[in-house]
Amino acid sequence: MAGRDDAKKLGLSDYEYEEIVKTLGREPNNVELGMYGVMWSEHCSYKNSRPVLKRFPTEGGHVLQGPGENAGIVDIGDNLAVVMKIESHNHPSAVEPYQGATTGVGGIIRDIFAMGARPVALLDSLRFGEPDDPRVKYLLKGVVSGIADYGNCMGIPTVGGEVYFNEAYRDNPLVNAMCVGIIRHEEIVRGRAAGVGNSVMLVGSATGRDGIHGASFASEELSEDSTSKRPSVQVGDPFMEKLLLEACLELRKNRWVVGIQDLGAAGLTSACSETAARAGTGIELDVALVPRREEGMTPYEVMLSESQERMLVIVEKGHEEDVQKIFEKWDLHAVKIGTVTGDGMLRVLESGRVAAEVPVKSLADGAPVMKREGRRPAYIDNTDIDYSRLEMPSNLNEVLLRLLSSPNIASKAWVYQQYDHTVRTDTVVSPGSDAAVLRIKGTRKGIALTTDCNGLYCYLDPYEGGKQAVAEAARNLVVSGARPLAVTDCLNFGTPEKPEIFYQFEKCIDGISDAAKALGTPVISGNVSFYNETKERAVFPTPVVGMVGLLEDVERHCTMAFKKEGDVVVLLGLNTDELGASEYLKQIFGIQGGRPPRVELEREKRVQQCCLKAIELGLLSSAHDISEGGLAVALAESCIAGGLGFKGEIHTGFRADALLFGEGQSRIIASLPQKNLSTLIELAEELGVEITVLGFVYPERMDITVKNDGSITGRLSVSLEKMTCVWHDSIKRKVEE
Amino acid sequence: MKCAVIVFPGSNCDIDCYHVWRNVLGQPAEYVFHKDRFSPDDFDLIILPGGFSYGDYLRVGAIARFSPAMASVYRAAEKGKLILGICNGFQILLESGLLPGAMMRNEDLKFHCHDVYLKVGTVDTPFTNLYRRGEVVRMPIAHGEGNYYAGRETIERLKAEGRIAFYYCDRNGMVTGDANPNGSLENIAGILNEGKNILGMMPHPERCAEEILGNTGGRKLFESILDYFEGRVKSGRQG
Amino acid sequence: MYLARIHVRFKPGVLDPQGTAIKGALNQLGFKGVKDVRAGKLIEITLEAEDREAADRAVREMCEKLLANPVIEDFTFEIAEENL
Amino acid sequence: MYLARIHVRFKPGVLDPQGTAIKGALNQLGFKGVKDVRAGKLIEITLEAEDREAADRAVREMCEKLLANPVIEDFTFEIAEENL
Ligand SMILES: Nc1ncnc2c1ncn2[C@@H]1O[C@H](COP(=O)(O)OP(=O)(O)O)[C@@H](O)[C@H]1O
Ligand SMILES: [Mg+2]
Repeated sequence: MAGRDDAKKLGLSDYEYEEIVKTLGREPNNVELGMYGVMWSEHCSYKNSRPVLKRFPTEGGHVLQGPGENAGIVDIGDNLAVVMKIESHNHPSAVEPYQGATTGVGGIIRDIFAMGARPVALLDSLRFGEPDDPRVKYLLKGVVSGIADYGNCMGIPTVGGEVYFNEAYRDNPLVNAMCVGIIRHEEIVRGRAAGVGNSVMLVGSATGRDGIHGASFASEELSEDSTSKRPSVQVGDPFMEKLLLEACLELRKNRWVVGIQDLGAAGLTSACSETAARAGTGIELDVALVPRREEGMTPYEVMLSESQERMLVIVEKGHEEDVQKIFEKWDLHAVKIGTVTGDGMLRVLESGRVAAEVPVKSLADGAPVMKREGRRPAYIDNTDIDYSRLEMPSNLNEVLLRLLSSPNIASKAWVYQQYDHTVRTDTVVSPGSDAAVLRIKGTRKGIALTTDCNGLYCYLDPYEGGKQAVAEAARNLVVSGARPLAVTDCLNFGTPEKPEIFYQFEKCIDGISDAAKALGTPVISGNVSFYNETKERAVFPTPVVGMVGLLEDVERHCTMAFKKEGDVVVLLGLNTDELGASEYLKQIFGIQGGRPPRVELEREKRVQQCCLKAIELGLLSSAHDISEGGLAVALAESCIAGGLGFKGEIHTGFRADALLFGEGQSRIIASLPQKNLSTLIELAEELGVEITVLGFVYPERMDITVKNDGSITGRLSVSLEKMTCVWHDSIKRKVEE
Repeated sequence: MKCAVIVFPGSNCDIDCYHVWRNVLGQPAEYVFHKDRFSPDDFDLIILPGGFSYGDYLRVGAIARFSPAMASVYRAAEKGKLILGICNGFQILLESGLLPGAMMRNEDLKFHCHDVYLKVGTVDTPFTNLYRRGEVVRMPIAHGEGNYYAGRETIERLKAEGRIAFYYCDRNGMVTGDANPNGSLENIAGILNEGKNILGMMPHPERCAEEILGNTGGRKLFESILDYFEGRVKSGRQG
Repeated sequence: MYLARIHVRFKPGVLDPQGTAIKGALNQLGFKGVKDVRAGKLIEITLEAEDREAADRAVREMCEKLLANPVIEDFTFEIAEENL
Repeated sequence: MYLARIHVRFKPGVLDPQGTAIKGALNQLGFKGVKDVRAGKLIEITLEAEDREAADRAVREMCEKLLANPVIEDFTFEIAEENL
């Protein structure tokens, strides 16, 4: 038997231990307690977050599968659907960046093909400390090559993502990976162990001792001795996963397949209890039947192992050999390890002797929910800045170049060129524009994909930050020509037991929810990662929003690159006097403060509608949303991407630096042939969207004059070559020197 | 013109090659699983696609060459059938000895995925006959090990016999060190066997054969193959 | 001058996909007697050092700091003196 | 049972980018005495064989056929008898 002290070592509280005893009507044994330990960890049970997650809008006309399965599914017409999910692998990556990242990618891919979908794209959302720190360089290089090696080998293009650098992530890098699949409606498979008497089979890799307690590890703060937790680190084998993928996709075509579930955190324990819980059944399995990589493994170890590249397959009785035949073709083994039962128990045998016997419901859904209270942190009310005391820089050209070389704005090519983003020959818009666009062969359709979140905004105002993440993601899709459809989210926060952290968490979720409702993009899947905290310091609240959008006609996509000299450049939306939380304040004045820019959802929606309509009508040559670095940086990015320049004059009532570098939301810059201008203006007026002509596409230089009431208040004049040069190599220089 | 795309465990450009031949060129194509054999007369073109056969463990392409399907490829090669190895397929051709030399890790040890410019080294082949000599073509690369190596003698022979199909170059066609993405000797991006019926190349022509992908630089390669074949059929020289 | 020969291996129990793939290939090639294959790294370093002990210390430190990943790998090494 | 320890190295004259990178990193870490680094492979095979000579023959064949690429690599190996 195992007692209270053992429970504590597994991260279970006294109260939770009592609950277990009550449920079982006896004291748990060591195996059972271990199973509870992982299943009731925050990572698996969402015990701290579940009540808050209920606030998300999760339904809408297009949703075929909301949260609760391995991944969410949204309909895109033509009997096709998109399957998507994002997941964190922060803790393992902090300890071993390469393997941490590979296994993170491996895990999210399995979630997608467990649903029966062929994965067609990966995205990665990354946060690190400042890149001049040697440890940060080590983490960044390891993480990027880990993602590359796994995704590239799988033949799934990594088409987008983000990289942000901030001191706040120094000890706790964030590594979030998103995978997207395409499926025909009738091919959808769910993770259910239905049908008493059906067979439970384990397929893929043999089971070893790796990663035991990985889930509990992900539910703790990192500490000095996290490095001694090293056995929790698993090694990924993308080759094995590629075979597993192909075999599972062959498998799904058969009617006798009842359910497929990947083995991730908490391994067999989680896969068995979740599939049985979803179907309202039980499972009896014998660990002696589980193929091992190591000798002498105990039932405890087999049930908790997090060995990668394994799946659980539930098939109708009598079809076990059919499964084996398919897996043999790919040189994989498929072994029947148990049976679906009707008694609602997860019964673990070892060569016939009962080693554990626990109700699946209590394992999968029974973790006592923690009602946490949030408390507004004091710092939030102390972020105001007296802008009048900030002196206007005398040389705005230098400011612009400084911003373009800031690692948060500079080209991320050093990262995404290590990822194969063209395999599968569907990538219509590669990384480097606002969103990636993929075609869907055999149709006229395309999908657009992006991930977004500004952690500093969320830190300074969690509600606005949450809203902004959704608004920006949607805007990135819209400027690419896609109608936003649905959200998957990865909520990265500190320790939820701290009321200030919990406040951030709740407010971010409220912000995401409100924006998702307003923009009509329900949340269909997601992941929570707490305890991103070290030595009393938490990461910025970072609720990463992954979003998918649909293009009915993929030929009508758009990119941010200026296309043609002489095109008119316009602004859709309103310039605002908002310098707070900007990259400008950080880079030039060393200030991370102020109020982050506010999103007015109604305006956001109108601006997006207008832009999307204009692209669909074929009016625009380019479109680009304004984000970090503001208007000037957005214009520079369109110049650099197109190898062209810009010349224009902008009138404003406020400071030139706020106009040029403020990060006011709901703004898009577009270029278009002169002849389309009047149509665009009519469209904008019809939709109630402000439109301003900024200037024209020119060769070779960017010249911007800012005027207030006729007098010049600011001037920018930089050559394309200079801008391109500082922007292009900045990250490479910082990381490789 | 019937094409076989060989599927090794870990191949991942198999569907892309199949797609181009079948849907873009409109010609018959079939997958051949690595465990299967075929007769040299079954196909007119054999594509060894890119990917990570056997996980690229040990050495890229090293394990794939022992598969049963490769035994059939050797026989087809002897009979003069056209064989095209792209990326991992090129690496397999080197390991199997159908082409000379070896592939090493990229000089900077990083995977490279981006467009490169290629200078067409010879147009006197079934694979390049529609290009102009010296023509500059843009194509994507995506590899971690494309650093071609061979002994001096081999290189000299390749040059003398016009067997270097593509060189990495800059946008103006200059074959420079800066234009070399991986450290490949002499900027070599693709080579032919003596009979010029086998081409191995690192860049991916199948990824740039359609308008919607923003680049059709690779399409001519497939059209050259078809053109060559149809010319031979017409003149009755087939087989 | 010293020549250090360093072996870096996965720790016991850590998955070695490369070794598994090589074993599969060898078996397929007809080498039936092959029971197990482990793939590791061989790193050979020529270095100058005061004496053998200093060389030993330096190489150990290199292994710990850079050459082996202590999370999943072990290392061993031997040092020979070279006359150049 | 025999244990074969195989070393695969680049041939002299073949550039070794990985070795060069390791050398650069070591120098940067302050190991000034490092003159040269060569990176190679260590492959350890446990095999059954009639006798030592048979094991030797088998391993040599494995190296020639699969484990080393003669265009760029050399191999050496040693074999120990294992009692299990
Ligand atoms: N980690 C990454 N992986 C892949 N692509 C990335 C990554 N980071 C940035 N990118 C790409 O670089 C481009 C610019 O990124 P970002 O500055 O975050 O854009 P935005 O501000 O429009 O969201 C995008 O196309 C993005 O997909
Ligand atoms: Mg953008």
